[in-house]
Amino acid sequence: MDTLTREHGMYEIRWHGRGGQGAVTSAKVLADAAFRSGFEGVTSQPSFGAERRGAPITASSRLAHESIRILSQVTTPDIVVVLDDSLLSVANATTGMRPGGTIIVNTVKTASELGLDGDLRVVTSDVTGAAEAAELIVAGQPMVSTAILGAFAAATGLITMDSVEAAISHAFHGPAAKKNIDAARIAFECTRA
Amino acid sequence: MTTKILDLPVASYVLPGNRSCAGCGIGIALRQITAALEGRMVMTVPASCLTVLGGMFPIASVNVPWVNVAFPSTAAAASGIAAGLRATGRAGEMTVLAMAGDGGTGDIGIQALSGAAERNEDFIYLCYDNEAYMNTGTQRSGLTPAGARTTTTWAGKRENPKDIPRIMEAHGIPYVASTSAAFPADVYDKVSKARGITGLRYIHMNTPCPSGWGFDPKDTVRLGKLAVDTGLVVLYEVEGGVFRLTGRSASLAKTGKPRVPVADYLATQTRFRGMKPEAIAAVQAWVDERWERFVARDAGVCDQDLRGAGHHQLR
Amino acid sequence: MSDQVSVMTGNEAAANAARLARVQVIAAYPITPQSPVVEQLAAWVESGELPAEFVAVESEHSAMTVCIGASTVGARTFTATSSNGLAYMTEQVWWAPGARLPIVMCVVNRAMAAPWNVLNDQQDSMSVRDAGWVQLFCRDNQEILDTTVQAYRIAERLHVPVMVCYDGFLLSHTMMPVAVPTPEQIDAFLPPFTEPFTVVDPGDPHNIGPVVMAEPRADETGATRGGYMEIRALHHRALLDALAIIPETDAEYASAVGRSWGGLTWEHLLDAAEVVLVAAGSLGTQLTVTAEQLRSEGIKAGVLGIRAYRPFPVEALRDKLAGRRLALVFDKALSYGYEGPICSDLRGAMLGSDGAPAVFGAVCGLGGRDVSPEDLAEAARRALTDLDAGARTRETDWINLHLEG
Amino acid sequence: MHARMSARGSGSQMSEISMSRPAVGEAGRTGDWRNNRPVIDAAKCLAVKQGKVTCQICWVYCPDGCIAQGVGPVIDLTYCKGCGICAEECPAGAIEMQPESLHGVCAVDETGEAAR
Repeated sequence: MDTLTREHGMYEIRWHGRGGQGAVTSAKVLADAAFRSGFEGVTSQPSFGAERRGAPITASSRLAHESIRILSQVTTPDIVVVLDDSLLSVANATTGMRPGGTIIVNTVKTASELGLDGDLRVVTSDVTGAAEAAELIVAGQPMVSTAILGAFAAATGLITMDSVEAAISHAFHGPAAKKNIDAARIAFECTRA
Repeated sequence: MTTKILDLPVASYVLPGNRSCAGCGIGIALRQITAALEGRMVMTVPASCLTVLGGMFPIASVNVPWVNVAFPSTAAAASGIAAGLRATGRAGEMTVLAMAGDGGTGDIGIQALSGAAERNEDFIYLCYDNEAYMNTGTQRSGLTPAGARTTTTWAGKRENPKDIPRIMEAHGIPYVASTSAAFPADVYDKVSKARGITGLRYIHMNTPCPSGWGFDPKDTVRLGKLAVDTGLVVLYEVEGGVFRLTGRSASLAKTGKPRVPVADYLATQTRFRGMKPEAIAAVQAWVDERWERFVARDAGVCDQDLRGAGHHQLR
Repeated sequence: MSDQVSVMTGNEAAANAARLARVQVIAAYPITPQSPVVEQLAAWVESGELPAEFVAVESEHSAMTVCIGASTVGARTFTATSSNGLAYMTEQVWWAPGARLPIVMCVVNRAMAAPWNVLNDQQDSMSVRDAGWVQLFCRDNQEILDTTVQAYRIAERLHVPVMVCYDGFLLSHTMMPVAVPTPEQIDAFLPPFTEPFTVVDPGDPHNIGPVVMAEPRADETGATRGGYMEIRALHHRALLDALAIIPETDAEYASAVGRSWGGLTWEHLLDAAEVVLVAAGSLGTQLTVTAEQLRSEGIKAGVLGIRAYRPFPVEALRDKLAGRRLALVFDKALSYGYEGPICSDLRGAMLGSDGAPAVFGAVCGLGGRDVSPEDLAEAARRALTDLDAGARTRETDWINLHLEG
Repeated sequence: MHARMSARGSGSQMSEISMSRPAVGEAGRTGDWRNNRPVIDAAKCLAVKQGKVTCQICWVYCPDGCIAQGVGPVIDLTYCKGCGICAEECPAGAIEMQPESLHGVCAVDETGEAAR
């Protein structure tokens, strides 16, 4: 992951999701998983304001080996995570990305089919399919918020699957935790760079 | 008679591309409310879901004059707007409409509302009751029904909701009505009638909320109708102290058709998930008792007592 | 026809000002010692002498809200309150200036509970000094009348509400001669309010006071409009503009009515004064007696009265205080855990200015504790003793405090 | 970027108060929020079958005012959030909610035409 290494050792991540899709949950569980993976400094924050179901939203995360003292929104991300590919056309997901940065997209398409330009490493994963396979369905919709962390682990190597599973177990209980972990494992396996 | 759908005005003051959640009941009703007033109105709105629907600066989503005000102050702001319009000779130009949610009406706003009602201020107050503080993330309000789980009643609310229309009726105001966003023509008719009355007119509107109640947005209208079919929500009006059931509630009472069991309604929403049979039975008993009282009033049984409460004829 | 002089209370003076300003909507809720203001206005409205809407609301929160609603549709509005009433309406005390509504409110200064105390100090209005109102303090009943009329002109020029503060009981319930201008004089000075920022018109709908994002945002034409911070910066600028508008308005009033109150500050025996006694409100009137007493003792004392507390007249104060040995500030309020608010503000204003005096603070009169010109003189002598002993700063002096029983 | 408050001049383009004018699309193209889109089957629509403006139940219940009355009604897919109330309430079952993915992600305008 050389391209992601920064002089000051901090990784900046921006999430693109829709209201109700769970991007804020993704960011929170990532922070926990990253902490469990050895990052001493982690932050995750929503973009503050009214969230409406279906409306595009963003969230920010930072990972580092020292305490993080920056609380502004991430505008020059090393990593962008897109919770469904329909957001690519509406959310300007690649804006501000650092050269050589990684964009992780939940999609059934291949990286080249997405048509993303620039000095980017495009990683795809059918996270929705993973959630469906794990029967992680809430109110008729496959939930991708935790499953995407499997893709994140596979794409970046910054967090371990053990830590993802521990963080999910901390955030969810009982059968819900198991389904979320299964989904994350399947997403990990079907991630393609 | 209820206005037929095809006879409702085509003119629309609620603009597409607004910020409300998909399937929000407020939008359905607001289209008819603004149409009934033909846009010749000024709305005043406290911090609430409706504020968000109304749009963020510098673009508005509703094509009528609109004044945002602090949470507890809706009825007082409407009083001030009405007084200001009278004082500047513009009272005839527009109807003043105060529109707030259940918390803004029955909890934090009840003092200002009661004061305005006692003074019989000249405006329409419409409460869109989505049964919790939805704009802040579904915390319980005084109008949240028993059994509903909210983010401040994790095990389900224990208390029945307070009956704001009855409280308003006790103020002796000229018009009190109960309606539902699932019945746009009923909303239109009641606002139209209220428009022609002077003094404080209060309309209470049940307003299904997909995200707060936990149902698929497609079911907003279906569940709003189902609530009326159970008797949990009752459509009626009290005009000059005279009570009558209206629309679907009137036909329900007239035909004597059995009401849908409350349990069938509760089962449609995740907020009621896990309710114990005893709790459901208690809600059913509460609904039955209320329904019998409404039917009796409709038949004129208790009318006499309540008619005496009106005191504005003294002014 | 010229002024008619009548003997009246400060509250009656305020009511007369509202009548002369032809207020259109009055909303009020009773609280001591403010109540007589609106009782008088209610009587005039009922008799038809004042053609206005009187809304007898159920709380101070609603009193300010009614003014907000009425002012939004362009009506000239008035309310008055005191103490806990002001605290209860605090949410709306912030709303009115944020919405840039030219409301005028008299605050009849009274101590804050707990414990209950209906008597005078200035803690109530000081506690909302940051809300974005112009705050003017009055030293006698004549100034109450004249300032309240001036307040409408200032408010409507700047689109900022004005709070006219005067001491409860000491002025509100004390009779003194007051010259009442004629309606013709005031009409010539104060034109009707015709240009609100707000537009309430079904033919040209606007949404007033919606949520404003943090960052600027494009409007429907694509033009960028400010975010919250830009709107607040312009509000602040209006308050700074008041530093010029307040004296200008006072001068216009002087030419129309024949009386001037000095604009931002006022002074007494300031020539060659080494010790300057500083206060807002009726305490300043008493300090003029104190200064004369001290002068008779050979102490070169003078008085600098604060008329405009917000905006704070930094330049005027620097100018008046340059080269003095000591500014002794008398506060009838306290920022608990620190010191009197005027004292803090004045010290900040003096910092780094040429010839700045030492600034000492004294607190007096809390909850109506009596304070005489001699008590104030004694405080000045103590301060001079400390200064002569080399002190440049000092703990706040509590006047007439009897902690030891 | 910073400005001195004491100097007037800059900022004259800025609004003194928060006050908006109405316009469509305050929240952007809210059609982007949609997972499923309503598609009217003209063969089933009562208005189309009768050849006149009748029924219009989908029109009255649309929370966003995205449906225009007509023979048959016309849905504005630029702003339709896809709640599905129209499909649920249509007495003829003439409206079907179809997954957006069938239509591709950027095809709002063309398929908006097709849905009519």
